[in-house]
Amino acid sequence: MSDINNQMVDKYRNNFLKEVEANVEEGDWVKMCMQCGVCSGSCPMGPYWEHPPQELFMMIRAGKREEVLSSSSMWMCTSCYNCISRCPRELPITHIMHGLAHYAKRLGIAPKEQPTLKFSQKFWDNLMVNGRVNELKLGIALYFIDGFAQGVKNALAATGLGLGMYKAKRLNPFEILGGHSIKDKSGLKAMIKKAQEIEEARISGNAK
Amino acid sequence: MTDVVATNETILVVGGGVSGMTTALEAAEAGKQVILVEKRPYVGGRITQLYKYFPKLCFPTCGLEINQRRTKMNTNITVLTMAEVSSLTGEEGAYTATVKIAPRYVNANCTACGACGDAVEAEFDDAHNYGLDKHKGAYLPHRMSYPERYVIDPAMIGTADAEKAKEACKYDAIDLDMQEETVELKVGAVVYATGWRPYDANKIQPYGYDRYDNVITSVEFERMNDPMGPTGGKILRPSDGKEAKDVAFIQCAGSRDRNHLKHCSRICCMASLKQTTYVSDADAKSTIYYIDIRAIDRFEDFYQKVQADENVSFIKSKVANITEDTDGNPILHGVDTEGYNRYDTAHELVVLAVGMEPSLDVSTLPADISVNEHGYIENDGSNGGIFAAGCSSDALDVNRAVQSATACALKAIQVVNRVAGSEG
Amino acid sequence: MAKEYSFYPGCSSQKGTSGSNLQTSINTVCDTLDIKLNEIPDWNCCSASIGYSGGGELPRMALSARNIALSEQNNPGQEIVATCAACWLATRETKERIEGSEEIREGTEEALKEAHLSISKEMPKVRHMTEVLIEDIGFEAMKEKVIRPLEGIKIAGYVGCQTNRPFGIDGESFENPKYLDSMVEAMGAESCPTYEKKVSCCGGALAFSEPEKSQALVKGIIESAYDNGADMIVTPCPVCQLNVEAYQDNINATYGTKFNIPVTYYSTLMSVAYGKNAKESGLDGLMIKAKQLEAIASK
Amino acid sequence: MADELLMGAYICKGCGIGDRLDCGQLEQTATRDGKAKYAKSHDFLCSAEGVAMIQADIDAGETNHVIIGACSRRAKVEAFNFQNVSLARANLREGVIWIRPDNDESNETTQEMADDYIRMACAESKFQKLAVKSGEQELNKNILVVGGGITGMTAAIEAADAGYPAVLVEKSAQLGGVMGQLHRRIATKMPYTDPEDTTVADLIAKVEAASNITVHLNSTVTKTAGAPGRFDVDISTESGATSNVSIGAIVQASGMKQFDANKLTEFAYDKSDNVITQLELEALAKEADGGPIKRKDGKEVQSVVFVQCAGQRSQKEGHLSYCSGFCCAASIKQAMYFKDSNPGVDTVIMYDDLRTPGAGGEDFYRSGQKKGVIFTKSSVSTIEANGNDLTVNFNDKILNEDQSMPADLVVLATGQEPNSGPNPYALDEAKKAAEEAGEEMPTEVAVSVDSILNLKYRQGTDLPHLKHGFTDSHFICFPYETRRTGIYSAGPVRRPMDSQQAAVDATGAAMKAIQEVENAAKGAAAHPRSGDLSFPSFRIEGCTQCKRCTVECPFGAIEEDEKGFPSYNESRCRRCGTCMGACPVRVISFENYSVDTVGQQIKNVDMPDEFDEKPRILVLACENDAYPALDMAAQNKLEYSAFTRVVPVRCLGSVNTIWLTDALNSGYDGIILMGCQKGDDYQCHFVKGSEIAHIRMSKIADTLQTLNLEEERVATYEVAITDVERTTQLINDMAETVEKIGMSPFKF
Repeated sequence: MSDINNQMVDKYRNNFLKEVEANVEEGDWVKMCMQCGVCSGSCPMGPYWEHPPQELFMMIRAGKREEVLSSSSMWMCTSCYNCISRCPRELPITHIMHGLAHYAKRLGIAPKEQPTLKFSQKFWDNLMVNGRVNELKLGIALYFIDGFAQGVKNALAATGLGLGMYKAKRLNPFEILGGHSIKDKSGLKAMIKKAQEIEEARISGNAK
Repeated sequence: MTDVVATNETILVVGGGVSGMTTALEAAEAGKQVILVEKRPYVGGRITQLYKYFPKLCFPTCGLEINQRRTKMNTNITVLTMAEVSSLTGEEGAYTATVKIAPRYVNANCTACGACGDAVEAEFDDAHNYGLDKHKGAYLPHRMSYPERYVIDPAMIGTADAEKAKEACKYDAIDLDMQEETVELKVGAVVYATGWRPYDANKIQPYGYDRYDNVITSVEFERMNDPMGPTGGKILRPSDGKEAKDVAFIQCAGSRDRNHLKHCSRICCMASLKQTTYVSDADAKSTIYYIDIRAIDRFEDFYQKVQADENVSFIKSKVANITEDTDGNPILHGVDTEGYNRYDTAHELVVLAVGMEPSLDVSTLPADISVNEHGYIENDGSNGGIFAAGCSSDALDVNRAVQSATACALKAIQVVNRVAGSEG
Repeated sequence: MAKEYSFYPGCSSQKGTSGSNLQTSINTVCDTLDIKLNEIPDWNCCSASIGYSGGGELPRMALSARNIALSEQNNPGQEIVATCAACWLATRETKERIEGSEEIREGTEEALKEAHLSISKEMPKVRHMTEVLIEDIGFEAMKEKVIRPLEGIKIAGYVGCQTNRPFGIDGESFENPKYLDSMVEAMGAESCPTYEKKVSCCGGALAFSEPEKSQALVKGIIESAYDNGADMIVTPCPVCQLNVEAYQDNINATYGTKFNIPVTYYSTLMSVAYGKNAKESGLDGLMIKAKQLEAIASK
Repeated sequence: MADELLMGAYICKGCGIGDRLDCGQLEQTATRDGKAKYAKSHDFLCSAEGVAMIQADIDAGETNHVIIGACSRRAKVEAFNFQNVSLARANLREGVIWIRPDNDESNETTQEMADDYIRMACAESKFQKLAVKSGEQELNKNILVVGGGITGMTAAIEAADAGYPAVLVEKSAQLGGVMGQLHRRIATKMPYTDPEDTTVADLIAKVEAASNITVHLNSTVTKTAGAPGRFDVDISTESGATSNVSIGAIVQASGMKQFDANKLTEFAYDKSDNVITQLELEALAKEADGGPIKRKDGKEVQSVVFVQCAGQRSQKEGHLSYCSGFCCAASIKQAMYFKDSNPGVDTVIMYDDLRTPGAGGEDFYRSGQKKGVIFTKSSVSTIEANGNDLTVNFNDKILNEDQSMPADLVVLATGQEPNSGPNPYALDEAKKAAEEAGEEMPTEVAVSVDSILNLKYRQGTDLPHLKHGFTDSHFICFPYETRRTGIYSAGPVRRPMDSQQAAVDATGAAMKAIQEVENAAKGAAAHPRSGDLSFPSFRIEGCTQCKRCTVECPFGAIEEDEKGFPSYNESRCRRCGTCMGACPVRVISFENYSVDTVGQQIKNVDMPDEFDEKPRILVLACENDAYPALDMAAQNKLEYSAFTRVVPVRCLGSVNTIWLTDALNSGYDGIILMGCQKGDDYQCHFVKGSEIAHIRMSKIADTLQTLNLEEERVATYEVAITDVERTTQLINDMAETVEKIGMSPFKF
């Protein structure tokens, strides 16, 4: 476990709700849930959630820190915003799910093999290179996400798709040689770096 | 021409539902002059559309009969139906109310013999039954309508049908040239008893009231169960007229919801508990989907009685959305939050326990009246000689509405007594 | 006089990418309706509500803020328009979150400084292309330009998630929006008003990481389109388009279905109806050919 | 009004009456059989002109007893409303032509029906006297308010503001009651986000400032005699000093007491100082006055758990089965005490259903959440106390698992019990219960509480209870109608309620009190026969002192004088006539409603002989529910037997068995009594009338035997106003029964 994680544990003792409110995107909304369950019932990925949003909120209040942060549930979010549009209490549930996922990842206690975690990370890394997403590189990276052998399988399984998209001029093999990119990469990187520093400072500040 | 005698010692009651009637009667029976203004062609308001009251399961028309008799016999009360207050100005002890009276096209000669109704062909959606059936173009809104006088639907005017009605009346009761009137009333105190309307279920999109025939509202369900109602008291599915044997109730349909009414409408829990007894009486099953069952005080006894009925089950869940299967059964999707159980359950009929929305038109009030964000008038002592009774002041059940209305009668009496005192 | 907008195309619109054919048809539609899109120079990816593992709240805000800043700098006074649901959502959400919280604004502005950029107090409105068409052009005007009505084609209007929630089109319901059907009808085709999957999620965000789960959702979407007698599916969203079109073989393999239904963009329909040829309409960009449209386009 | 009896009959030909009936013959019937001085027909009697015709006759002294043969007595009431004459109405429209088919074979019996109704109306009119103001008493505007809490003070202030002097009696040494012990109260105004001032101080100031409010502290009511308008009340101090006041009407605001938490052993209330009730927390909060709240041992509370429904909503022995309604909001308010002084304090509310109904309630709930109060849907099993440390063991109903949580302080939401006096009918109810349970009859019941009103009423010292000791009215639409006229209870003695509701309730009760003193001064009845001037009197020479009237009066209106004769109290009386029905020697009657006004109607029905095959079925129908139901049946053109003769009665309780005996003796073939629902959910507007009638009728079997008539000839039913089809069905069933068992042999 990372130091920051240990520091957080020490700092917030049994009060996980306070930790979430201070450190998780839109976390201060968690307390407003009235356990109606409309979010849980509205999620298209519903059946795949070990703990649906409203239950996660209750677990947070009940101080079930490990169970929540190491859960793969919030990684099930497809960002369809059904929950947000239906929530009678105005909770930005989608964002809280993203926030919990990010926070768990940041503390290093998110489930390592969570596929969406990996994809999400790859996506971010990919866009950080050129400022725009390079679909082919992203794609290839994904195929090898689970190691080479699985990667080959994945690749083969999807060649049909790749071919189809190539024919449809919607997949450009020359992308691999660079492809789309923004001009002011350095500016973008500096900007992101700064944003990360500010966030970092806030959260590690909270940790103390 | 309607002529009404009113002075600064007169109390104006706006709205003739159970609250308005109560305020008017209690004040009148204490010797005060009262003018009761009602928008509908008859008094009684929403209780005339209820089949039974919770928790006694007694009949609203029973109390209505008494109140109507009290009204008929009391010469201190002037009742104006089909009338609305369009503006109110002035101050405590000296208000001027402008009242618009819509034409009924039937005058006081009417004996309610029914000849005009028999004579006409045209039919219109019956508002009293929430459009679940139709009434004739010349009609008595309901069996106990008071004033016991027919009404000609405005859409009839200028038609041959209307002429038929006129010819059929032996008593010159039908006056097709009747025009809207405006009367100005000088009054000392005003009690708003404008009541409530059911929240528009079309706005609750996830439940598809606008898309699925077998998703209805609690107020429609209430009419359905009245033997004098559109289905003769049978619980019939709008889609195919089959008797529903498996009915779901969805609580907080439009209440406690930032997308709709933020407030709790108070009555819906008890209303649904009551309506499960209709379902059980028809040897059918009920399921109530709820967030919290708010059966406060002695209502709890009734809740426990219903819980003991094995035909009724409870699921703690705000239903996420409704779809429809090929047989027209609404399928409810959601999660039972007591231990996380997912459900996708088909029912034969779904009743939305729709919330209470105040029907008060704030624009008719003087500017300085305190109205809260939910649209209710607050009796906070800052409203001069204007008071709110019943559901213009809060979401209330009948019993509490009547208490509030009785209290308002006294507040109004205090005002006119002060006027009387100052006028010596 | 053309209506001008500051245009945020987004990654998937680029040449040789999954949504490139959307761009093609959008261009022809805009020509026809005299809409001028001024691309935001050097725009960057918005991280499409999936970058959250790596990117925290503020970095993600900064990404979209940069695009807004560039738009303000280069296309002053112009509303920002996006064709991609994710791009639109991320950008509009950023604008509203920044306007809603001083803390976020300060952090974002500080970060933007590093890229020598800034945003103003009142940032430009961020709109979706369909919003522009419906609100600024209107169905009547869209209809007037129709040269080849898409007669005899029944089309299921699949709105998807992010075009519809949490913002959507004013006056439209989140559960049953009708505007896409109206567009279909405006182009002379037949709509499927009872298409109950029109706003259910295709799981696009998880297409790569949770393919089975995502494809299970797609299956339902296509099935219901067939049940409603649709010849093809139309969508405003590039993620939906790719996800619903591309995996039909896999789904057939998994579920033994025989899906082979074209999935196109509203702009493709419009281009064809406006008399453009297959190429200009981006029809060549489809993996599952929309033969009926091709037939009309080649008249 | 002249003493001479001048009966004028008016027959209306409108609404098809003229087409269906021979009105000439009806006129003859009225004059020949009914002995009317004259009879007139009119095409449209309720028209201005028709009414003017009648008024002219009245003014000309032609008539003082008006008989109207037209529509139901429920229709055209305003038109046929003549002053200073007695009025009888024959129901020819709803009662005859609308419930009979229009064809040749039925025309004869339909006409006979109408003729009988004319005869009956004439008979009724003949024996009616005009009810006039008794002038028994003067206007007495004094309102007695018992209880000096927020309810009592509000009632006193509101009455006084309307110009009715209030006498306020408070048992303790100061005003304020339970609310006086609170730190703050639940939000009552927008935006409903924070606790508010209790307003007790303002109310006390108002009471003290009011010139027409007299306050008696350390005092109780030791005697209440008399009746509305002339209550004779003793107010005594602890020291025994007694003052006597004359009172018009009474508001009982005796309030609530807290449920005894010692019964909750599982929650360690008896073991730990740190397990306290809501009321005890108020004391701590008052002490802290916005600062950090400290518990008894001086420790600043860092974590507090609120246990909702403690001893409530529970079927356990000694627990309250009801919900006190206010506790959810009260706990939210109290959690705010902690959060407002220090947001760091952990506050958890353990609830089953979070009950904050109404417009403001949900705002207050949300505000609590915003302030960081945690809500856990759970059931608390036990609370362990180890020294000062507490552990709350509970089942989290959402996470569906047993958990436990440490707390510095636990607050039990124990709810409220009414401060009502002894239930006058406790013994009767205990007997009834025992009977139903098949147990042996109790001879007495233990009384654990002192009387609050000390009524010198034959039927007990205090207001009857409804349920759980609350004195609430049974009626949903008439919440203030208690069974003791002129005495209105308000506040939590009536029903569990919060202070805002209590204040509204107090104002309503004051309204009713004021109304009652005005009515008493007029000699007019209170609800439901509001304004009725008629009043029961009795022939002392006939009275056997059997006491039935004094026992059976649902309103405890009748006392016994020193000689043992009944003594009536006009302003306590609700004019239901139950006493009249009870009297075995028939000496009790009202001016316009008596053994004769009904009995003579029955007698004056034309009775065809046995071989005519024209049976007669008498229906005695409650005018409040059964009679309207029959009218509506007529509106719906439902048919029932032409041999039916319906007589409306004020209440089935007013039915004297002599009417039945006479009817049977004079040859009626069947009798139906239609009253309202009795029992726990009774709908009888006179509470006991219908029930008493049913008991009386259970004994009619003997009468039938002695006459050796079949039992089926008399049937008693509970009928609701909605039983439109059923009422006609019941009549037609009786018609069939009569056809089956044959005509009565008692026709001469």
